[in-house]
Amino acid sequence: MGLHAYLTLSALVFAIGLFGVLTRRNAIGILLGIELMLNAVNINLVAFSRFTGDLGGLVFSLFTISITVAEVALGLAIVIVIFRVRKTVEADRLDLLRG
Amino acid sequence: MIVETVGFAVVAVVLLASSLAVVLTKNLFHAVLYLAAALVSTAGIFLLLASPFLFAVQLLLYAGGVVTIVVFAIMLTERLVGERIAQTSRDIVNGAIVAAAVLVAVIGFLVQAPAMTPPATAVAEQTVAIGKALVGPFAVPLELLGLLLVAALLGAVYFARAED
Amino acid sequence: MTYTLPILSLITWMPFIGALLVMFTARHRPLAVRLISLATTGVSTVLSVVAYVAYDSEAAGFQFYEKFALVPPLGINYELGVDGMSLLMVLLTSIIITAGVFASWTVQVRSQEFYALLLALVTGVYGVFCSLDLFVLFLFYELAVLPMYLLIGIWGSTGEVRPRGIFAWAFRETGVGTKEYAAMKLTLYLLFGSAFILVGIFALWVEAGQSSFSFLAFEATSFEPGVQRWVFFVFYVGFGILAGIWPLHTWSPDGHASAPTAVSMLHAGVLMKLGAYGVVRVGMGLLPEGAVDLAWLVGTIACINVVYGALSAMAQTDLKYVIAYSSVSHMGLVMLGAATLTEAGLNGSVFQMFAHGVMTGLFFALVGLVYEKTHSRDIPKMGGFGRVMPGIATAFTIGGLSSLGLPATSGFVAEILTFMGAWRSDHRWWLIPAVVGTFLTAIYVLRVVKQIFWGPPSPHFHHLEDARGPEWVAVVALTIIIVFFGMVPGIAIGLVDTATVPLLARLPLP
Amino acid sequence: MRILVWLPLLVLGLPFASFLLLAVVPPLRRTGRGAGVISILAIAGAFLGALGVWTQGFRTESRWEWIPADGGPMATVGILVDPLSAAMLALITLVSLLVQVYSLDYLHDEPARGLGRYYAYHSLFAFSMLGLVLSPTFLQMFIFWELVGLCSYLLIGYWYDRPAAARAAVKAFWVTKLGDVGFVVGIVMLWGTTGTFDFTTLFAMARENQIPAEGLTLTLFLIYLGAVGKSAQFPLHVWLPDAMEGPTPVSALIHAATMVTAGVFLVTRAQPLFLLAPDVMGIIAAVGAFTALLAASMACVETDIKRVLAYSTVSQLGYMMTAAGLAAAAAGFFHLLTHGVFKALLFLGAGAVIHAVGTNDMFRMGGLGRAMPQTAIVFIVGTLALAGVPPLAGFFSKEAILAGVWQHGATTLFVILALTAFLTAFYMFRAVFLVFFGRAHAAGHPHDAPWLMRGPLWILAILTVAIGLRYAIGGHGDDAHPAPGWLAPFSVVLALSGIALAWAMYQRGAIEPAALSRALRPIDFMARRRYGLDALYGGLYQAFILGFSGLIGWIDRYFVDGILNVLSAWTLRGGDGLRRIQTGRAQDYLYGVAFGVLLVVVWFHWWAQ
Repeated sequence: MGLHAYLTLSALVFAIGLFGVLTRRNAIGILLGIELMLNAVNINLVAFSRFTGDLGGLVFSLFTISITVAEVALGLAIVIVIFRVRKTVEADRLDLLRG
Repeated sequence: MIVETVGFAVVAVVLLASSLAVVLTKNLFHAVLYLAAALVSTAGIFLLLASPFLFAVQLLLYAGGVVTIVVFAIMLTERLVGERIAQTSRDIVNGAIVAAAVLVAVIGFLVQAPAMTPPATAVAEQTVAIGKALVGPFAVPLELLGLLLVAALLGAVYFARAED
Repeated sequence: MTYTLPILSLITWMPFIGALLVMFTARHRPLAVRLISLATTGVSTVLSVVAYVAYDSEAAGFQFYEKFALVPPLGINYELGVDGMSLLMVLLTSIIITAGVFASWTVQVRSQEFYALLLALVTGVYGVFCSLDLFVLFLFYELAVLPMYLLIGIWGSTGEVRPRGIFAWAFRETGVGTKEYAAMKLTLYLLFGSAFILVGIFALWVEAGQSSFSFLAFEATSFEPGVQRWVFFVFYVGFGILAGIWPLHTWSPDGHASAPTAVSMLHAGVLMKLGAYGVVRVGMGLLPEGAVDLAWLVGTIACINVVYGALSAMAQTDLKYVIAYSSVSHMGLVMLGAATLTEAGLNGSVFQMFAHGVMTGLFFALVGLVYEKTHSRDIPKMGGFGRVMPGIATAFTIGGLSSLGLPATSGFVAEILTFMGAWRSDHRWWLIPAVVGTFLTAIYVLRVVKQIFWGPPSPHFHHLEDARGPEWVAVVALTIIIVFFGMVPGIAIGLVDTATVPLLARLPLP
Repeated sequence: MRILVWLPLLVLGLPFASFLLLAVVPPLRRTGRGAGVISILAIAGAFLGALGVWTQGFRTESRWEWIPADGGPMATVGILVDPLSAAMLALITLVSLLVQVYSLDYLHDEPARGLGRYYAYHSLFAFSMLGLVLSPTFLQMFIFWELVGLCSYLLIGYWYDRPAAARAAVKAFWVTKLGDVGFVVGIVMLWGTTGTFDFTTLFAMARENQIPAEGLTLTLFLIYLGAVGKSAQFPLHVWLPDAMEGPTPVSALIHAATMVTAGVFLVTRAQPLFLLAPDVMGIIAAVGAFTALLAASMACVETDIKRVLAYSTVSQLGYMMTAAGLAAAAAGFFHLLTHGVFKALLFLGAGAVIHAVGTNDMFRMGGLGRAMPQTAIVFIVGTLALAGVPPLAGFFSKEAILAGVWQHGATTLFVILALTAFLTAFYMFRAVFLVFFGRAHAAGHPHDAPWLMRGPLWILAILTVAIGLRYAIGGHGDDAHPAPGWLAPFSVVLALSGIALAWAMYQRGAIEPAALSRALRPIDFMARRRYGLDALYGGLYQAFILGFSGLIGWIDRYFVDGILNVLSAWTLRGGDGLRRIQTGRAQDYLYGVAFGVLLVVVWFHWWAQ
C-alpha cells in the first residue's frame, strides 16, 4: 500500500468531519465532527512517520491524541455549562456574538 | 501484500462508513457509537502502519476514554432536558460542497506528490524508542502537555461543578 | 562623558513612577494624588532645569547620553541623549506639565485616574524628546498619544456644532461636537499619522542595512535621494498631522475645545510641538536632501496654516475654539520657520515651539478658569470681566500680546526670527503670509480681549471672582516665563543654535 | 568717562524699575497715589539724568548681544546717545514728569486700584519711549516702537468699561499695527540685503554706497509705513482723534508730545538711508503736506475740544514729516521739540477746562476766561505758539520748516503748508473764542485747577515763551536753510489773518459760520464726515476681514471638516453593513476558515511557481 492510499483515506475522513462540523445543529454533534477531523490528522501523522522512518510523527500523534482528550473533556464541560445556562445546545441559537 | 491490501480495504470501508454515519445519523447516541467504530478502525489503520503502540493508545485513550466522556455528556444533557436528543442537520448542500471542495484541494496536492515506498523494516522496538524520545528530545513538550492536561482537568471540573 | 546620574531617564520616567504611585497608593485621597503628581513632575522639572544649565554648549552635540540594548538582533536600543533643541523642548514639557498639575487642581471626577493618565502621557512626551533610538521614540510617541482618548472621552466637555451645509447628514451621523466625537477624531487622526511615521522609520531601517534604529547611525548614513524624498514626505505627513498642518488640522480645534484644561494645555502646548520637532529632528535631520527638495511644500502649506488658522480663529464664537485655531496658525509659523532652512528661521521655529507652548498653555489655563467661573465659553455673552477678574484679564492680555508678536514677549522673538529666515530663504514671498498672519492675530486677539474683559459688565453672569490659590501658580509662572524669555531670548537661542547650525550644515543647500 | 554709559542707562532704568515695582508688587500698586509718587520720583530722577545728558551734549554708543547666532550676534540691543536722542530724552522726561504730576490731581476721583494701574502704564510708557529714542538698531527701535503702541492701547483703554474707550483703544492698536507690519517687513528686508540692523553700520554703508540699490526704495517705503501709522499720517491718521477717549493727560503725553512723534524721529534718525531713496522722500513730503491740510480742515469743523487738538496734532505731524521728507530734518525735529512742549500745554489746558466743566463740547463752554483766568492765559500762550505768532516757540520752528520747503523749491507743498498755517491759526482761535470768551454756557461754578495741575501748565507756558525768546534773541542757528527775508512777515500775516477770521466769526459775529459752511459746502460736508475714511475702513473691516474670516471659518467647519465627517459617516455605514456577516454562529465562521484554506490551496496551485 502506498502513502497515497493512506493520505487519500485521511483526506476523505477529514472532509467528512468538516461536513459534520458545518452541518450539525447540536453542539455535541459538532464536537464529534471535530473528533473525526483530528483523527484524520492522526492517520496522516502516523502514515508519514511510517513512510519516512521518523519517530517524530508518532510522538506528535501521541500528543495530539492526548490534547484531543483534554479538548473533548473541556469542550463537553463547556457544552454542559451552556446547556445549564441557555437550556439548549443548539449551535444556531448560541449567537450572542452576533453583530 | 495481499493480506495488507485486503486489510486496508476492509478497514478503510469501515472507517468511511462509520464516519459518514457519525455525521448523518439522527440519533446522537448512535452517532457516538459510530464514532467509536471509526476510532477503532483508525486504530486498525495504525496497526497496518506498523505502530502497535499507537494502536493501543488509540484504543485505550480515544475509543475508550473519549467515547465514554461523550456518552456521559449526552446522558447528562438528556437528563436535564428530559427527552431524547435527536439531532438534525442544516445547510447540508452547502456543507457538502465546501467539504468536497476542501477534499478536492487536498487531493490536488496528493496527485502532485511523488510516490513513496516505506522503508523495508519499521522502527525496531517502537515502544522503547517512543519512550526514550519522550524523556529525551521531547521532554519539554511532554511536560508542557502535562501542564495542559492539568489545566484542562481543572477547567473541566470548574465548569462542570454543581451550581451553588 | 560618563554621567553617573541617568538624568534623562529620571526625567522621563519620574512621571510614570508618579502615575503608578497615584494608581496604587492614593485611592480616595485626592490631596495625595495631587501632591504625588506635583512631587514627581517637580523632580522632572528640577532635573530638566539642571540639565539645561549643565549642558555644555561649547561641546554641543548629544549629551547626558545613556544606552542599553533592548532587542540586539534588530538593533533596538534604549538610547537617550539631548542636544540644545530637545533640551529646550524638555524644559517646555516640564513647565507645561507642572502648570497643568496646578491647573487641574479642581478636577473632581475620578481625579486619581485623571492624574495617572496625565502623568503617563507626559512620560511619553519626555521620551520622544530624549530618545535617540527611533523605535523607542515611536513607542514613546504612541504612549503620548493614546491616553488622550481617555482623557478627552471621560473628562472632556461637549460643545455644540450645528449641522449645516451639504454635508449636514454626515455631521448628524458622526455626532460632531460631542466629546466622544472629538476624542475619537483626535485619536484616529494621530494614529493615522503614526502609521506614516512607522513606515518611515522602517524604511530608514531597511535602507540603512537593518542593523540599527539609532538616530546617530541613521545620521551617519546617506540615503538615496529618491528614498530621501518619499521618506521625508512620509515623515512630514505623519508628524505634520500632530503639528496641525492644513488640511489635516481639523482634529485640533475639536480636540482642544473638548479636552479638559490640563489636557488642552499639554496637547496644544507640547504635543503639537512633538509633531514639529519630529519633522525637524527626524525629517530634516536624517533626510537633508529630502528636506531641501520638499521645503517648498512644507513652507507653502505652513503659509496656508498661518493665514487660514488666523481667519478661522476670527470666525469662532467659542473661546476655546479661538485659542485652538490660533494654535493652528502658530504651528504654521513653526513649520514655516523650519521650511526656510536658514539659521534665523530654524532658531525662530524652535523658539516659536517654546514660546507658543508656554503661551497656549497659559491661554488654556485661563480659559479653563473662566469656564470654571462662568460655565460658558460663548464669547458674545461675556463682557466686562476685567473688573471682577483683573488678574485673569492681565494674564490673558499678556498671553494675547505674545500671540500677536508684541516685543518683550517671547512670541516676538520667534516671529521676527521667522520673518528674517523667510526673507533669506528661496521663497521670499513667505514673508507676506507670515506678516499678514500676525496682523490678523492682532485683530482676533484684541477683539476677544475687548469682548470678554472690556466694556460694561455682562448681564449674563453674577458673582464672578478672580483666580485663587493654586490656580495662580500656573498662571503667574507661565506669564513670567513668557515675558522673561521675551526679554532675554539669548539663553534659549544660544542653546538652540548649537543644535540647529550642525543640522543646517548637513543640508545640501546651493 | 564711564558715566557716559551709565547716565543714559540710569535714565532708561529708573522708569523701568518703577514699572517693575508697581507691576509685581500689587499692594504697592493698590495704594494709588503712593504708586503715583513712586512713578513721579522715578521719572523726576530720569529727567535730571536726561538734563545732564542733554546739556553735556555727549555722545556714546554701547551694544550687548541679544539674539546670539553662529557667526556673531544676529541682533543686539544697546544705547545710542547723540544730540538727537539727548534732546528727545529731555523732552520725553520733562513732559512725562509734568503729565504725571498733573494726573495726580486730574484723576483724584479714580479708585486707588485704577490709579496704580495708570501709573504703572505711565512708567512703562516712559521706559519704552526712552528706549525707543536711545535705540542704536532698527530692531530695538521696533521693539520699543511696539511697546509704546502697547502703552498707548492700554492708556486709551484706561476706562476699559466704556465701550467707546475700548473701541478706540483697539482701533488705535490695529491701525498702527497695520503700519508696523510695513515697518517690520522693511527692516527684515534691509537686514536681508545688508545683514545688520545697526544704525551706525548702516549709515557707514550708506556713506560708502555699499547698500545695494535694488529694492531699497521699497524697503524704505515699508519702513516709512511704520511712521505713517505711528505718526498718524494719511491714510492711517484715523486712530488719533478716537484716541482722545483716553484720559486727557495721556493725550497730552502720548498722543501729542511724544509717541506720535516717533515716526518723525524715525525718519530723522534714518535720514542717511532715506536720502538714498529720493522717491520715498518725495512721498514722505507729499503725504506729510497733504495730511497737514486734511487734518487742519477737519479741525475747523470739529466741536470736541480734544479732537480739535488731536487734528491739530495730526496736522503738525504732517508739517514735520514734510520737512523730514525734504531733507530739512533738522527743522522738522526742531518743530517736534517745540510742538511737544506747547501741544502738551494745550492738552493739559484743555484737560483743566474739561475737568472744570465736565464736557468736551466747545459749544457748551464759553466765557471761561473769567472763571479760570490762569488756565485761559496759558492756553492762549499755547495757542499763539501753535498759530505761529512771534516771539513764541512755534513761530520759529514753523518758519524753519517753511524756509526748508521753500529752499527745496517745492512750491506746491509750500502753498499747502502756508494754507495749513492759516487754517491752524483759524481753528485754534475758534477754539479759544468758543471756550474762553463769549457767553457762559456751563452749569456750576468752574474754577481754576488746583496747583498740582496748574503748576505743570505754567511751567510749559513759561518754556514755550522761553524757547521762543531764546531764538528771538539768539537767532535761528540753522545755516543750512537760511530763510528768505519775506518769510517771517509772511507767516505772521498768515497767522494773524487766521486769528482775525476766527475773531470775526466766533467773537464778533461779523461772519455767520453757517454761511461759510454753505459757501464751502462740499469741503464742509466731507470734513464733517472725516472724508469718509473711517466709514471706509469700518466697511473694509466688516466686509473684507470679518466677511472673509466668516467664509473661511464656514469652509473649515462645513467643508474641510465636512469631507472628513462624510468619510467617517461612510465608514460607519460600511461597518453597519459589514456587521451583518458577523452572525454569531460558529459554523458560519468555519465556512470562512474553509474558504481561507481553499484560497491558500488555490494560491499554491496556480500562483506559486
